[in-house]
Amino acid sequence: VLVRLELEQLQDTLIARLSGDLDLGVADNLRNTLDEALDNQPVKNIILNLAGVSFIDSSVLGVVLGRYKRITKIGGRVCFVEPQPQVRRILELSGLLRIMDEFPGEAAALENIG
Amino acid sequence: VLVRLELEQLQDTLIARLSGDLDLGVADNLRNTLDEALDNQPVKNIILNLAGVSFIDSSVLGVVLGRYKRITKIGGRVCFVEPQPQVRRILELSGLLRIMDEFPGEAAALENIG
Amino acid sequence: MLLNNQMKLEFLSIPANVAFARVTVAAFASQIECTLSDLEEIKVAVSEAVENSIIHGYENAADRFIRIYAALTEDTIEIRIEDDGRGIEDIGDALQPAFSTDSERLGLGFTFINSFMDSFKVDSTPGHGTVVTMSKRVGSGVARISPEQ
Amino acid sequence: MLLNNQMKLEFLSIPANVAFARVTVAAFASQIECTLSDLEEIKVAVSEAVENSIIHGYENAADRFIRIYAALTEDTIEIRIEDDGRGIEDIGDALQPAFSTDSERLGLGFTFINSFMDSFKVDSTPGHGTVVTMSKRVGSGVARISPEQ
Ligand SMILES: Nc1ncnc2c1ncn2[C@@H]1O[C@H](COP(=O)(O)OP(=O)(O)O)[C@@H](O)[C@H]1O
Ligand SMILES: Nc1ncnc2c1ncn2[C@@H]1O[C@H](COP(=O)(O)OP(=O)(O)O)[C@@H](O)[C@H]1O
Repeated sequence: VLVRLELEQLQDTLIARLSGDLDLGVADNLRNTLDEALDNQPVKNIILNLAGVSFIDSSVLGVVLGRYKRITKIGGRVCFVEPQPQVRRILELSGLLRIMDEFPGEAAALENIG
Repeated sequence: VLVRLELEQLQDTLIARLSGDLDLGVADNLRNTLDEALDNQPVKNIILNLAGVSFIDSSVLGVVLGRYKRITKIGGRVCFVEPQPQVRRILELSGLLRIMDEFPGEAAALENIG
Repeated sequence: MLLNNQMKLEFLSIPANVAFARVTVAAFASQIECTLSDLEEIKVAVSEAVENSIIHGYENAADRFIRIYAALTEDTIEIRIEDDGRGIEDIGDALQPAFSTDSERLGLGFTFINSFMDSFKVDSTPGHGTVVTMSKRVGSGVARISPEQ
Repeated sequence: MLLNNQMKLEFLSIPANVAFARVTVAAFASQIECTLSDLEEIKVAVSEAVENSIIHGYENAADRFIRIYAALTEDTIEIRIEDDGRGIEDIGDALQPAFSTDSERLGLGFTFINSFMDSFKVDSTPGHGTVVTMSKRVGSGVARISPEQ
């Protein structure tokens, strides 16, 4: 499964559309890409669209939590969009779903956190 | 990939619809199932429908050649229907396509060998 | 218990092999009747243990080897994941949820393994390496009535 | 040549492991840029060699082990498949297309391996075992202009 990461900036919200199997093999790349976007653009919120993600483990959740900490410092929010059931279970078990919201689509997420 | 074998008898023609990855793991089963059908019914021709076969190797071709020898002894024919490109290449390389015919569908095969 | 199948896999300690390891173990496991959810859980457990060997055991050195042993019985997979890395000083600490010696990590690897597998054990000798052993009953998960007494 | 990745796989000599072996080697190979047709060819070559070890090497004994070593460089996969079985008396004969010591078989296993891989070699000691070594340049297959002289 090929891993893809697509970024789109809508006003002060960064939408990251991820797909493929996300593990240690992509963690560094994901961290660097997100941090670069946060460094270069005025980002307040992050929407992580996980619709295309087939696998996720704790290495990638560590990267997500790191970005969450950075965003909450400036009063922003991080949320998930459309995780597949097996991915959602991992998010839930990790506790991340207790601190980050989940929306059924990007539109709902944008409306809610915008 | 699950392996499936479906048999249908139309007059004196046995249609065997195979699917999945065919290798040594299914060769015995395939040999026994075909031989049993040949033992119990008056079969003159065999149509091997390979449309659902994703992988084949020489163990299974050995089984096919064995049944071919049995069928040609009684003046019958064995033919292939719709092999996928990678399977067709193996049939070609093995020389089996020089002694057995190939048809684009079961109807064409039935018409031709019937 | 009848031993149905066995395999051993050894590979370099590089991040690209995390996916390779979990796909291989899942392909092996799928020889017995597994649900998709069993396979997902096994994949997470294998990934977490292999990532631990790479990051903690070998501290990201790319020239070391990780070994996986797996055995199947009719309805159970047993998996052992080994490295010859730095080892764990205090296994009790390491097993605590949210405990990590790396501030960028969640400390949930062992928690995931524990949640997803039926049994799970860590053996480690500091300076010599770590062995994580886990097993899972797959398929329906419902105990069968056994003809033996 | 830079050695990018290495793995070793060992498994029981049972027919169910033929599919496991080819899927594992294909998963490993797909770490480098391969076409689908490369993967198909690698799968056939691995299946044929593993089947030979099971049928000819171990004469269908289900309790022996087969070993596969694989190494990747940027655009090449090298595969070595080993058994400790009965070995081959006359390798020259064995390599002939349509030669088989088993009347139910086609004698095309080595022919397929030879067609699908770029290089291929058989070493065998009667009574001790057989080693089949093969390699394949994958991807475009077009030689690149190398900056080194
Ligand atoms: N293979 C290993 N070698 C050395 N230390 C390990 C190994 N596996 C786990 N550990 C230690 O146990 C701790 C907890 O592991 P884990 O629960 O997987 O969380 P994390 O990987 O997020 O730190 C790690 O932070 C590390 O200190
Ligand atoms: N691993 C092996 N151990 C012992 N003999 C082997 C092995 N591999 C191949 N051979 C011998 O070489 C012959 C040719 O092999 P091959 O071309 O694969 O055809 P086939 O498997 O159809 O016989 C076999 O019939 C067998 O005698």
